[in-house]
Amino acid sequence: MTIDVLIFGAASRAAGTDRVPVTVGDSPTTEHIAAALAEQHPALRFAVFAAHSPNSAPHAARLAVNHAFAPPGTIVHAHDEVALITLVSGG
Amino acid sequence: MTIDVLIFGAASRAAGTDRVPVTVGDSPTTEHIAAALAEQHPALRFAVFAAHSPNSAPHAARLAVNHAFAPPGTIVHAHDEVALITLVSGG
Amino acid sequence: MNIFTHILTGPITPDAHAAVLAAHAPHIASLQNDGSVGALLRFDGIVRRAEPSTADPSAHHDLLALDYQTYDPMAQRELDALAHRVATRYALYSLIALHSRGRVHVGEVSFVLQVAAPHRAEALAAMTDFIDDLKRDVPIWKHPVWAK
Amino acid sequence: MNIFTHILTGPITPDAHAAVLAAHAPHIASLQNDGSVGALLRFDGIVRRAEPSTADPSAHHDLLALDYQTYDPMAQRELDALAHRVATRYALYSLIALHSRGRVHVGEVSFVLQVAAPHRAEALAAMTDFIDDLKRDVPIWKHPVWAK
Repeated sequence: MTIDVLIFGAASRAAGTDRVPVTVGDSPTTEHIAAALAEQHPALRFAVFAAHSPNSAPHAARLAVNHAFAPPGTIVHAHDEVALITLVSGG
Repeated sequence: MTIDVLIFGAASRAAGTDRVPVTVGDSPTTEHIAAALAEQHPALRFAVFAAHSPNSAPHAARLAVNHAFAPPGTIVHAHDEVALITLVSGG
Repeated sequence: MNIFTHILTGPITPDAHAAVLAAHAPHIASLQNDGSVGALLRFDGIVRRAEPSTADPSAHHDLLALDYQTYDPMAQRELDALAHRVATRYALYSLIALHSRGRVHVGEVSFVLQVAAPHRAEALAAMTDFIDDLKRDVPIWKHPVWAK
Repeated sequence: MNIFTHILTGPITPDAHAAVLAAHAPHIASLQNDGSVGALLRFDGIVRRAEPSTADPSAHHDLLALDYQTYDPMAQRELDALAHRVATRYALYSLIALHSRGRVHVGEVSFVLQVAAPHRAEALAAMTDFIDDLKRDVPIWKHPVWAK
């Protein structure tokens, strides 16, 4: 299946777009999606890498599913809204 | 010589006045005055004690001479204004 | 607890801020008057000219503005959840947080945080925690706009 | 550096506070507009009903007011010296501190501190240091007045 992932900030500027498609198997977890993002979109690797590392720093990129940070192992469905939350910088 | 010492806060309430006289020798230091205060005004001992201890806590009572905290060994003259600055509580 | 968070478009002008506060002022004033609140603390974050470029920290251009990108409505949800967490942790009486989206020029306010607490220590700790967590968990990104 | 400290008789009413700020607002606004100031922080200390009695910490009477005794002019001098020390230590653009003398009722403001700094961290640290040192070095004493 193909899932569109919303991207923001430096990731969005690096990719030149605000959403990218990733092709994944059925019933993918957020880890599958993160791995596919890095593989299929080299320009996003800098932003994605920490997201599928077991030693993610607290400030690392994370995936949000339907506007909430996704716990590890979250399964993503076809109509879910998936977003790559890279290092934020509000305030 | 006799020197009036201004007192405030809990010291003033304990002594029932806002100034007390102390009798000291000529050219007294602030340490002499603190010792005389404790000796001649037992009601003030609780407030004075730390002032002439070598291990004064940062919040201990201190003597001010002419509206400035007096460094150790400061010599007090007849017309100086001397004040016992007990634990303050502003803010 | 009196908690209000809002993301608004453009800078937080004195008027915009006053309008928000006016809605909450009576409640905060009543908590103040009854002797519950011992500390009111307010922080305004302002866009500085010397804001470093994340892309090029050595850049010496003058900053014109910051463009704040927010992921809506997640940013609002996370901001609100953060406000509740911090207000509960420090037993605050009130927490009001405003954040900009879009362009905020140098000298304009992009963030306001106001807390009412029993004592100073809670107010300061709550403010520190809130801003630290804001910069970790709330999906808002800033992008510098340089003067030509 | 824009430094102003003042000890005034009675509570710091909104009007009294506004009058002081009005004199300093243009200077602070110009520092804000030119992009120097990144953080404005303001603290209001309010007299709480539950203020513990130093004489009797177990007292359950309601507090009516605090009477602030100041040793003048030393209190003003120490307050001003403290303001200069802290403003210098944290490279503040502005520091304004107001403190009451005399009676301040529950719910009224007895202390205001406002700082303008390059960044949040300096503003918060300056505020913490200032209040800690105020409570150590400035000859001001408070005495509780209990409700009958």
